[in-house]
Amino acid sequence: MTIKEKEDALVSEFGMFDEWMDKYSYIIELGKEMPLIDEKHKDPQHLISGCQSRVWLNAEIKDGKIQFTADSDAVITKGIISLLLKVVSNEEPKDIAGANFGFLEKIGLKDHLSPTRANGLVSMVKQIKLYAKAFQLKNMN
Amino acid sequence: MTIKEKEDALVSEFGMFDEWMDKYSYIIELGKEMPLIDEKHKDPQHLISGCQSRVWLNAEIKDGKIQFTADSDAVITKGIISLLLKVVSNEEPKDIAGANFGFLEKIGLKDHLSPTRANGLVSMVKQIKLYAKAFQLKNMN
Amino acid sequence: MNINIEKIRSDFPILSHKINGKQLVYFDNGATNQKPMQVINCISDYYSNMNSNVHRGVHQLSQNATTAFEESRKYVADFINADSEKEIIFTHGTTESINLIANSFENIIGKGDEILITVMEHHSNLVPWQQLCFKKGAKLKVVPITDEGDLDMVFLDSMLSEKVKLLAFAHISNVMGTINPVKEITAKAHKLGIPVLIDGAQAIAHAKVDVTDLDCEFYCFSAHKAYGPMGMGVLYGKQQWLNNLQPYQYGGEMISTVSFEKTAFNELPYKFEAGTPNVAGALAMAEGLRYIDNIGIGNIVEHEDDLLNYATNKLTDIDGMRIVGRSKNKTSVISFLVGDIHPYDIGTLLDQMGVAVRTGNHCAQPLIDNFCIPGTVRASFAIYNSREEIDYFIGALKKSLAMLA
Amino acid sequence: MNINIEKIRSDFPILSHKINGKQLVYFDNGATNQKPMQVINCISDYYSNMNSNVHRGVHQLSQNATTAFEESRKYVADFINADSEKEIIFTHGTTESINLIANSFENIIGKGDEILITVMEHHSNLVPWQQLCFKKGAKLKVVPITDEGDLDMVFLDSMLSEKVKLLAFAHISNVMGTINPVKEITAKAHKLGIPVLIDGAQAIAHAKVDVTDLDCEFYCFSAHKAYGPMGMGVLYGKQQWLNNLQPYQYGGEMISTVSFEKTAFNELPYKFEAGTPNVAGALAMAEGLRYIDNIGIGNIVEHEDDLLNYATNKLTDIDGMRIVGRSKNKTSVISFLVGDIHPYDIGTLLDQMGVAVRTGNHCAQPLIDNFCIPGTVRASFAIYNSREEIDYFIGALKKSLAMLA
Ligand SMILES: Cc1ncc(COP(=O)(O)O)c(C=O)c1O
Ligand SMILES: Cc1ncc(COP(=O)(O)O)c(C=O)c1O
Repeated sequence: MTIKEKEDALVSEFGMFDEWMDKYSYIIELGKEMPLIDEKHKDPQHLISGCQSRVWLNAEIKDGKIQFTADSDAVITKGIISLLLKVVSNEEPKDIAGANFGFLEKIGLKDHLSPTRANGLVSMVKQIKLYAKAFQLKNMN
Repeated sequence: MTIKEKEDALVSEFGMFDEWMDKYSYIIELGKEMPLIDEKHKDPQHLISGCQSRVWLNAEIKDGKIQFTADSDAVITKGIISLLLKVVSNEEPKDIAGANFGFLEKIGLKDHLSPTRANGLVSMVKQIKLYAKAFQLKNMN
Repeated sequence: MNINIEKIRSDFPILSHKINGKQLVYFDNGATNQKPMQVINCISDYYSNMNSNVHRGVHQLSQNATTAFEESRKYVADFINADSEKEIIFTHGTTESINLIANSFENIIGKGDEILITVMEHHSNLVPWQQLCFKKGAKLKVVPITDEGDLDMVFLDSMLSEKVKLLAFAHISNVMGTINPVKEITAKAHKLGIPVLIDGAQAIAHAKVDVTDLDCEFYCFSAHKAYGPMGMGVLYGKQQWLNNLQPYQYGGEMISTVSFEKTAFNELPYKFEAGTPNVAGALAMAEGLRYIDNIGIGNIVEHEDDLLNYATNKLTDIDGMRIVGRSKNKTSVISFLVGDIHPYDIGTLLDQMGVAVRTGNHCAQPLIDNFCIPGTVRASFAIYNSREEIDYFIGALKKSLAMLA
Repeated sequence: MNINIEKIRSDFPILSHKINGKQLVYFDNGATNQKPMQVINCISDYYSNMNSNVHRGVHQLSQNATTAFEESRKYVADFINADSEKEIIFTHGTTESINLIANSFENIIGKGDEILITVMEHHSNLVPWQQLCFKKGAKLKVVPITDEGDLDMVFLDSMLSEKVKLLAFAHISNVMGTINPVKEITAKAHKLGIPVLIDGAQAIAHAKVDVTDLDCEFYCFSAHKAYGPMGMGVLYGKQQWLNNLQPYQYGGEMISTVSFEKTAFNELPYKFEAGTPNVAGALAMAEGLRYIDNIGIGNIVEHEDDLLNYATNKLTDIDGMRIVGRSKNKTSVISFLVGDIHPYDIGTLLDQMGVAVRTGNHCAQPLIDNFCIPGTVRASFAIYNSREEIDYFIGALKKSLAMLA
């Protein structure tokens, strides 16, 4: 699946929920299934500075595709990260660089990505893109 | 005439004016008739700190009564000072100490004596009272 | 109860709002409280009918604005029972009031001197002193607290000494609600000739503030935490202290005469008020305090105490509940944690149900670190809150916890 | 003329007021200008519908307030054509903006250094530099003006030197209306590597301000002189400069992490914004600028130039008239004296007829002393003023002069 297709799949999955409670329960569930960052990487280098919950992100390249792992001490943050990673993990750097996570708006979670949100997800997206760009540059060398 | 009587006289004089222009013209005229402070007293000691126009005040005691002289570089300020002095000049210190210039309200000039007014008249009144008090103390000694 | 909550609620337009389709329950009053119509209208009226620069204008608008501005100062002076309106410096908030004093103390503090604060201080009553100490080679000393969240008076006694040049502490903790024994502490400091600055940000709307009774040298608060506008606050200072301190900012009304060679400064309170003052802000701040006066601070305290006890009891029944700050002497601020659930998660789910609480370190990071916790969820009440809202909040909290379990 | 004055006037509720029974003619715009309904309503709306503390709240009110607050910053950045909203520091006014820089320059200015200002500065752009020079043993140098009220460029050239660590001057003189050749002067200073601070208090509502084009390091203005609220202002600064300067006040959002031992500061613009920000003020300031944008600054300049020329011609016809400030390049500010009549007398009588002008030294005492005059009467116009009002003013002035003759 392309990034676009994965986004669409998530949108239709979330379309099933009428209730915000079901939506958030599902987000929390998804967080639990996310490939977790190795404990040894939970260090300041992998910490994303967000206001309240702590968020760690790691990226490795395998066969030209980036594998992301992450974690957060807040489960909702973790769930939303897992959504982001579901979409970009296992994709090529150049495709990730172009992702805009517009699906979050369609599933009613856009404000979690607002720059004024106290959860650090914006910095998280920035960091995802940085990794993608770094691997792109590396490939070109 | 007592201070009270002089105040009443001024109120009835001003009662004749229907127009603010006549009132102010009269005030300006009164300023011209005021006993002026001796030029040699126009020094920092006799200067009343007001925001915009400069005001000088002097007081001397004669036969137990205070004679005030004053001046200002703004003619309206000068006129209003002349009203104040008309009332308190040639009175005994103890009577001056009790004066409250309530007549200014009755002739519609009260705001000129408001503490927030940029003409220094409030400090002028304070200074008048200070002189009165000083002469009172002197008498007692 | 001597107050009519329905009537009070109807004064606050924002309270009828819906959040995520649910009726707003606003429990973030520690951050800022909501404004009654009286205050909102005061601002509109000012700009619609009397707006003008003050003090130097000869025209009527300026005269009227100046009179109203100075009457507001008088109202504030009376509200906190200051000796004179000269002791009321208008600032832009608690933070500026404290920074002003910290700056003006640069001439007073020297190498080896100490400034004493407490573990429970808000950043605004910590960092200005810390930076002043850095700059002057002085030492910042920190009075610890007990597990309940009270100041440790034994430590305090031992830390007060001739070296201490200022004691600065909060009247009420913004995280725990602890009401410090201000008068007693001030008296202790005075025995050694130490001046006292009180951060009254959390007290002004929730306790009787009487600076003459407290006898403190400085008292600081913000209008926006007392039903007034943002961007407005007060520094109260004893006249002899304010007279001796250097001005903070230069320009405007704080100047008496000026040439390129030298400047003479105006008298109190203007000496500390540079630039065009916020006239609308001063009027609206006084209006907010008038709102408190009209209800009566005694009635407010009684009502808020009732909410505090009611909510505390209900919360205590919840499994895994940990209330941070259990002083016997506290206002209607409840910080809590449940199990090892992150405060952010609880806050986010409560928000979905229309309940506005604050989560995080509440700008008191060292206090949070002192408890070794990631932050708290904080519910803080004001005069317009009700038991029904607390019931709803407790229900919403239980729902959230079920989802997060 | 591309503007509809009647329509504009109807936006300003205060303009329909009577003063001493006469229709208000408000010509004291240099001190503060009046507020359109749009701005007044913006404040009411904010407090009625979205009031909250910003940045750290997870609840919707806080989110929405934060978004609106940051959008206001963006609007201001675009309005003055800044590179980035990080360069827009919200302050409480021009005076605070200037004091902030003066304070932060304490580390930059040393003994023997010079700060260059001009004779026409407002106290707010004079005393902060004077006091900084006192404190650091530096020298305050003052560029003189010509009889017409233009900066003396020959002197300026000769005074610019390697010793000068900052050049600070007004975009537009608040007494004379002179528009200084800001871009040209800034370029001169830059040739010697001297940073430039511009006091834009009188420019923001009366001229196109483009900080990228001007290329100045700092630009300061107040909202209340641009149809916005009191207690709100802006410091624009180039990022590399702001990044290198020390913070001014401590507490709140300007802190990133803190322990009792040390504090890390937040990034721009927050590093310079201590305490709870004035969210209502920021929104209303942006609304005031939007009001300007909607009419178009070009149209405003055209209209105000027309008023300036119209009034200047009429005034010039009056016997004994002396206009202070006759630059070829000026905005709609007219300072004048008639014979040896005291400005206070004229102002008082004009007030009786409903005309609000300012009298005195306009917080520019050294400039007034430079002309050896007791002050001036100042009429300053804004977008809502009309030729009819000028006619009325001239009539009222003639009446006053007849009384004072
Ligand atoms: C040229 C100039 N600079 C600075 C100021 C100070 O502005 P504020 O009082 O709003 O801080 C003013 C306004 O009075 C001014 O006209
Ligand atoms: C105890 C305490 N001190 C200081 C402050 C700072 O107040 P402000 O942000 O209004 O300056 C606050 C509010 O956040 C507070 O709760």
